[in-house]
Amino acid sequence: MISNILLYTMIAAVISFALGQKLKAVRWSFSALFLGYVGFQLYGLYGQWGMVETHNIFSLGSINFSLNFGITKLGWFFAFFTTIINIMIWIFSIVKNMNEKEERGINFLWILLAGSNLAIFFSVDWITFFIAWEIMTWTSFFIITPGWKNSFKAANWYFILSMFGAYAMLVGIWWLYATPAIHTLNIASSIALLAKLSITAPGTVGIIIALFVLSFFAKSAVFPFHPWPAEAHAEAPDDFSPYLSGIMIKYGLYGILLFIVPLFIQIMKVNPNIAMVNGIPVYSYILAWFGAITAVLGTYLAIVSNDMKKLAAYSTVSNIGYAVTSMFILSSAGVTGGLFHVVNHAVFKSAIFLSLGAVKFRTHEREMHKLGGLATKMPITFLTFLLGIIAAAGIPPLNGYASKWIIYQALLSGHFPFLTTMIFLASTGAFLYLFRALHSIFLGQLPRKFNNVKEVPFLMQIPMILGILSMLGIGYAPGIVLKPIGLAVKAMGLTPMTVENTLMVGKLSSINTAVVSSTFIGAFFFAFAFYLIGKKRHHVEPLDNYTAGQDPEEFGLTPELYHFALKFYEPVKNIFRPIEEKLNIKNYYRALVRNANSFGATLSEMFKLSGAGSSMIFVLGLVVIILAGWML
Amino acid sequence: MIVLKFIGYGFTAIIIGLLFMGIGRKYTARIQRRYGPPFWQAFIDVTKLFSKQSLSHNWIMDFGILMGFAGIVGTILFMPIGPWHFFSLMNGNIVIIMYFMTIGSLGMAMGVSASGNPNSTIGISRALTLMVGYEIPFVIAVIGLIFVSKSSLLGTMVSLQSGGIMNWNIIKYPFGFIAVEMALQAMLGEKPFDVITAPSEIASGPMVELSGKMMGLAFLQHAAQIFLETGIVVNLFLGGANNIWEFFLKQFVLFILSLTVNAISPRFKFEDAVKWLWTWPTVFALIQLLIIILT
Amino acid sequence: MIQSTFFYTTAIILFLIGLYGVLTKRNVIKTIITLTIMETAVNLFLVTIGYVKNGTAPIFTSTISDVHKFVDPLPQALVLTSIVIGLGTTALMLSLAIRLYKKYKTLNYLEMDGEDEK
Amino acid sequence: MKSNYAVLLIAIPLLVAFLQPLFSLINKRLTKWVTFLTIGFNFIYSLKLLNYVMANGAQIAIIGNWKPPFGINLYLSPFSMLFATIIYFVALIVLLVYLIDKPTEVDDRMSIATLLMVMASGAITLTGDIFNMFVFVEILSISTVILISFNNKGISFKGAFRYIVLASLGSSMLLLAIGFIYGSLGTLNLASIAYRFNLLNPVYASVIVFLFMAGIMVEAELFPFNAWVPEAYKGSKSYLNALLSGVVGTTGIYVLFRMFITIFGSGQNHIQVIGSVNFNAVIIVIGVLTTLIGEFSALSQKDIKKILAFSSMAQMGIIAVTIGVANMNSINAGIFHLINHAFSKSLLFIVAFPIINIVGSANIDKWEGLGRKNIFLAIAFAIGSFGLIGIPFFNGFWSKMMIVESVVSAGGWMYLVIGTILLSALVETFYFFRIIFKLFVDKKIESTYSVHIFIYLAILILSIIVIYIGIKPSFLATYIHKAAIDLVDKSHYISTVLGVIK
Repeated sequence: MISNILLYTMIAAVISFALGQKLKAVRWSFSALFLGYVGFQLYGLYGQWGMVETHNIFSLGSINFSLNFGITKLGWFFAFFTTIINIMIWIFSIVKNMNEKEERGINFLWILLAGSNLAIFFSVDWITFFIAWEIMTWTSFFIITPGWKNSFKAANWYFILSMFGAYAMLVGIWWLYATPAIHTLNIASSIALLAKLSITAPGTVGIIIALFVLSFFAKSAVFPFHPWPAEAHAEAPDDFSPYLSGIMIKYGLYGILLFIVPLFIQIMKVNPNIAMVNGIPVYSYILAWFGAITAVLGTYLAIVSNDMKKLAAYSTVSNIGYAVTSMFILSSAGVTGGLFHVVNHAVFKSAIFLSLGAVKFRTHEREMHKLGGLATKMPITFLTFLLGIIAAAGIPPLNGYASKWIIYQALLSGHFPFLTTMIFLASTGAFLYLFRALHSIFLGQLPRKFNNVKEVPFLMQIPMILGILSMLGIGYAPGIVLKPIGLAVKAMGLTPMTVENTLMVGKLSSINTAVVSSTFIGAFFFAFAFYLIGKKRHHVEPLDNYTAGQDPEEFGLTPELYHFALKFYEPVKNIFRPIEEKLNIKNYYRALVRNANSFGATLSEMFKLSGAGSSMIFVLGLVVIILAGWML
Repeated sequence: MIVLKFIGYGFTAIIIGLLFMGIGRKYTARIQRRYGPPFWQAFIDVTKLFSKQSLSHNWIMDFGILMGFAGIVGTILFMPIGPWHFFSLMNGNIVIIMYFMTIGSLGMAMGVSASGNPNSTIGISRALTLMVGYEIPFVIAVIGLIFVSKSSLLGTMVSLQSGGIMNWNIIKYPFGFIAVEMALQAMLGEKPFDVITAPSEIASGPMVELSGKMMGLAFLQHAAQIFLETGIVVNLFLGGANNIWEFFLKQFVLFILSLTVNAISPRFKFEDAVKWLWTWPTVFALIQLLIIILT
Repeated sequence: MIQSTFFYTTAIILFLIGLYGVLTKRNVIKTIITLTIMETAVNLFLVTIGYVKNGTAPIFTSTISDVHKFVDPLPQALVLTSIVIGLGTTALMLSLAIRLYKKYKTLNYLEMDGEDEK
Repeated sequence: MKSNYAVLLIAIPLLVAFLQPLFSLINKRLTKWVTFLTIGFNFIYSLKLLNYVMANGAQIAIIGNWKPPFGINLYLSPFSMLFATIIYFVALIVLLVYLIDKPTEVDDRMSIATLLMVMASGAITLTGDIFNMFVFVEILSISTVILISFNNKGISFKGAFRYIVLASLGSSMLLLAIGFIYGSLGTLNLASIAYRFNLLNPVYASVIVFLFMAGIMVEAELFPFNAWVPEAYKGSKSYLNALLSGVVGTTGIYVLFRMFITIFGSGQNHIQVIGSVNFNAVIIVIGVLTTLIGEFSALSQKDIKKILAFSSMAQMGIIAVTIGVANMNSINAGIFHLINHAFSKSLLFIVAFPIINIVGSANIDKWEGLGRKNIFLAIAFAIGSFGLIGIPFFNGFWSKMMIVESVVSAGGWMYLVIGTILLSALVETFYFFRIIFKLFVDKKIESTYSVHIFIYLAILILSIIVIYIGIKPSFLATYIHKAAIDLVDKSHYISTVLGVIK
């Protein structure tokens, strides 16, 4: 069944490629419909846990390569939710690609990506996982590159870090396999065996975990890999950014949930002499700190960026940070919170990126200070963005707060005061950049060149409206998502949290989301009553404004000049400047690339020596080899 | 019934808040050797504002202001006011309160920045940055309290402090209280942290473009905010109250304390305000937290 | 035995001379000459392997039937082949030298610049 | 004895090569076709022989009825036949392009050189005599030099000259090694060398192996003996570079495999080269250095031929590592990777040929927008690079997986080795993706060059192979499996050639 779905995906990709350059609308609608079909099929697969399909590829020597697909609770959950979000995004890109220039073969790659997306979640052995992982990496590279003008550089940030991670994972996989006590490629059994091995050989297990963690962190842009989303998400095509930010960056988290977290849980169960902090292994604690650092760093970088897509990308980084921190708490609430936040983030961040895509679709502008006042022109887009940032900031009654609440529950009940503080700092900082984006794009003065901007076409509004609905829906009744999460958490060997549709029960307190939502509505009506009491309001033009008594026309005031958006948080930047200059990871990476280039250039000069020179290398090399050989 | 209760809560908060504001103006005036307005001046102002015509640039402005006010009023419902609980105690969760409160800030921010005046936007950017400043010490202090009371419910915290003044958290955890009191000064936007409005710099900041009932709603929001923020601190450190009058009294004490500081302080430069909040109160809060963890 | 040591030593000395030339000479022709010297050294070495003092040609005749007196014929065959190959190589190298000279008007390898990038 | 006819694989090309001047009297283009047909015959016949030895086990072909160890014999085994077949195949595909390349004055002479080169490579894989091998190596390098210098550019002569200098140095070493072997063991037959090699004084054996290594690593493009690589590749025509890497390089590595594993190897489960030196470690270090230098040098280059040259060098380094690791899995992986590399790299070189003609430059910066002009070539280039980088479901993926597996399972300092190799692979991935990206950039290219159908045909065949191996590697796996067993089984080699030893 799973293999059939994947096969159909391949076929669909080929069909889309074969449709040719002219039938753009057909192709994109076809692929969106196809994805809908896949979603439907996936829904039907719910409950068939433990089903495994094996396809042998070849065996040579002592290794047998085969593709194994199976349905795990976690995998199904991810597959289903990502597919749903994917459908939303694809509906958006139908219009986008019909109205803008479409790169040849992009749709083909999109479908392949969707297929590898499923394959990642359905693979039950490491080889399959790695294959799906690789395909996902390179297809996304090619989807990112035709984006904006610096897209190649941006895609390289993503690609090199990702490939670095993938190779780390490759070594990890084979290390697992080469360890005599494990010698399996099956994911589930490797977890159990590794946990046992941790008693006798903690060093090996530690290194293997480190290799996998490198890979997952690189993919999910956890510190110190955080620079890539800002580059890649920002430069990617506008309809692909939601996918990158909503789904792609979650693969690393999926990997963590698939492998690292269950492994730690197992180790805690079977290994009595592991070093613990606050009831969790030290490793896990350290990794949780990585998450916290990511959260704060992402927030700071989002605050100081002026590019709207970069801002949203850094926001993604910081949200990933919350999820990572929460997962590595290893408690039931922690894992649930992390997982739930992943879903919520996928929903609201896709909504945010979709609305940004819509803004860009109409204005072709990306730097925030050049925009402004679009709220009245594009109300649906504005509303999507507004609700998106409310959710992102974790403000009730939208979905973001439900997961943040669980994360705080986990952190507080596990007694992690400093982690909590970091997360809270990041979370509060989120208001800064989110509001900044809201203001600079949608509020304030409308530049005159955008006077004729219209709302995006209805087909583009559909996914945004869907986004709004799902944010509201999950916020009102988080139980609909938390129940399947509970299944996945239970499969990891934890007791799932007690949840009902609108009730979440934590250790420190419980919360009824319906109550929260209705409180907000009630309060709004209360305020509205006051509003009605007051005398009727009077509408004036935006530029008819307080100017300290000056006549605007006298000193040539334009909406562009009267829109405060550039260097919005200069004070914050000033506060952090001393630290920022010292700790710029990006510069470090740049230097690395530069050095690699000059290293290569130096080496290649060796091949331009004279004939005597190359003979010299020959002979000297031989002498050195002989001498070294005798030493070894 | 529940609607009436709701309205009752809302009006209590507003009235007490406005009363505090009025008394506060009088008190400040007396400290500064002025006569000052009567203590019911705030009520007069609000009534006047609601009866005047207001200017609005677009619907978002109205919506934002409404949301701001609604956010604060909604948050008050989660807070136990002495013996009064709007919901069952289960819902009075400090995390929810802190996040619900931000609806107010966000709404206000959205409303005034929709007006398109750079002064108000600068004010908002300052307000949000300052929020990061004061929430850190506040949160660290609160985390300590959550650890000792093993619950994040305000109600539970209050009940743990019952039985005499020696059980109050202000006595048990004085450093935490100092941190929170410093943060409260910034929360209320009083000097030396009145960088948000800063009339002489940015023409009252957020309020610059508000008029009529918009201004009235903003006024009410401020009143409710005073009530809410002092109320939280009362619940956290002053042992709550057995009856509402005691509660109001404690709030009033806190408010007067902050007004006193306000009346005699100059204003911080903006960056310095944030830095100051991240040094002194944060250090106090951390000391408190370490004491709690290590004992 | 003295003689074969002498030959071995000569071979090694020649080889080192050749090597020195290859490593230090920038002139194409000189490089070719030194390479040829090296080849000669190796050939000498090979012949010496099969050399037997006072030996005879490895042909059974009525007068000579002592197998131990025979010079090993195989190295000689090898050397013959190697000489032929060496000849071919040298010719090829010389023709390349001519072409190089025509292109660059110099025989110094280091002065052959330009035309690197198309 | 059917297998004795295997001599035809060497004899016929040699004969045809000498007859080429006669053909050129009729028409110079005819010589190209003759060359093509001859190699075609070789390919078909070697394929047949391959299947024969796959079914019936290794055979020997005796020349002139002199039984080994006295006479010269050819050794036909799955390993040697597999590589002979692949070499002939690659040559055949390259000749397809050669056929339609624009006629020049030197067509006849070029045909001779090509024929000799391919013949020599094939003969090296088949021969069972070390001196014979030396002679063919010499023929190989001489004919390669001739081929390079036909391009008639300054850099071709420079490259050719550099190559011949290094090759002469190398062949001196090789000859010295042969002299030592003969002086100590009194035989030139590979099987009897293999039989008695472990009887040698270890220090003496080490000297032999070192000299041999230096000699053959020139052809195998391994550092520090590979200074000729970039200039020679740059100097010759792009499709002929496919011969340089697909035939010369492959042959060099073949010899390394055969000599280090079967002849000089210990013949145990984990094969160690005999001698007082840890040669396995030496080879691994050489391989790693080559990979590192190759990939990083390629990173800094703009010229496609140089990039591909450095890349082939690096791949040879990776394969050398598998020789050094020398457990069963690594040998499998090495053989597999060598085959994959031969196909992918030939594809890349052949695709580069029409692209250079269309764009008018080998500089990759000028390649921008080729995908708009000719999508087929762009996709083929992408396929070739994917095969080389090891994207899943392209051929290189499986062999790279196996290499990583085998090296990691060796443990110890191999983690460092695999780390370096993967770092280099990362660099390789980067620069190939850079080129592919450039191909698909939206830019207009003006060109009147029309690509001949034969080029398309060659590209198509290789692309299909690259993808087919990627999707269904199992068909190749049976060959590789037998080849590896043949390679490792030293006693079988000896007994097949020399008969049962009492």
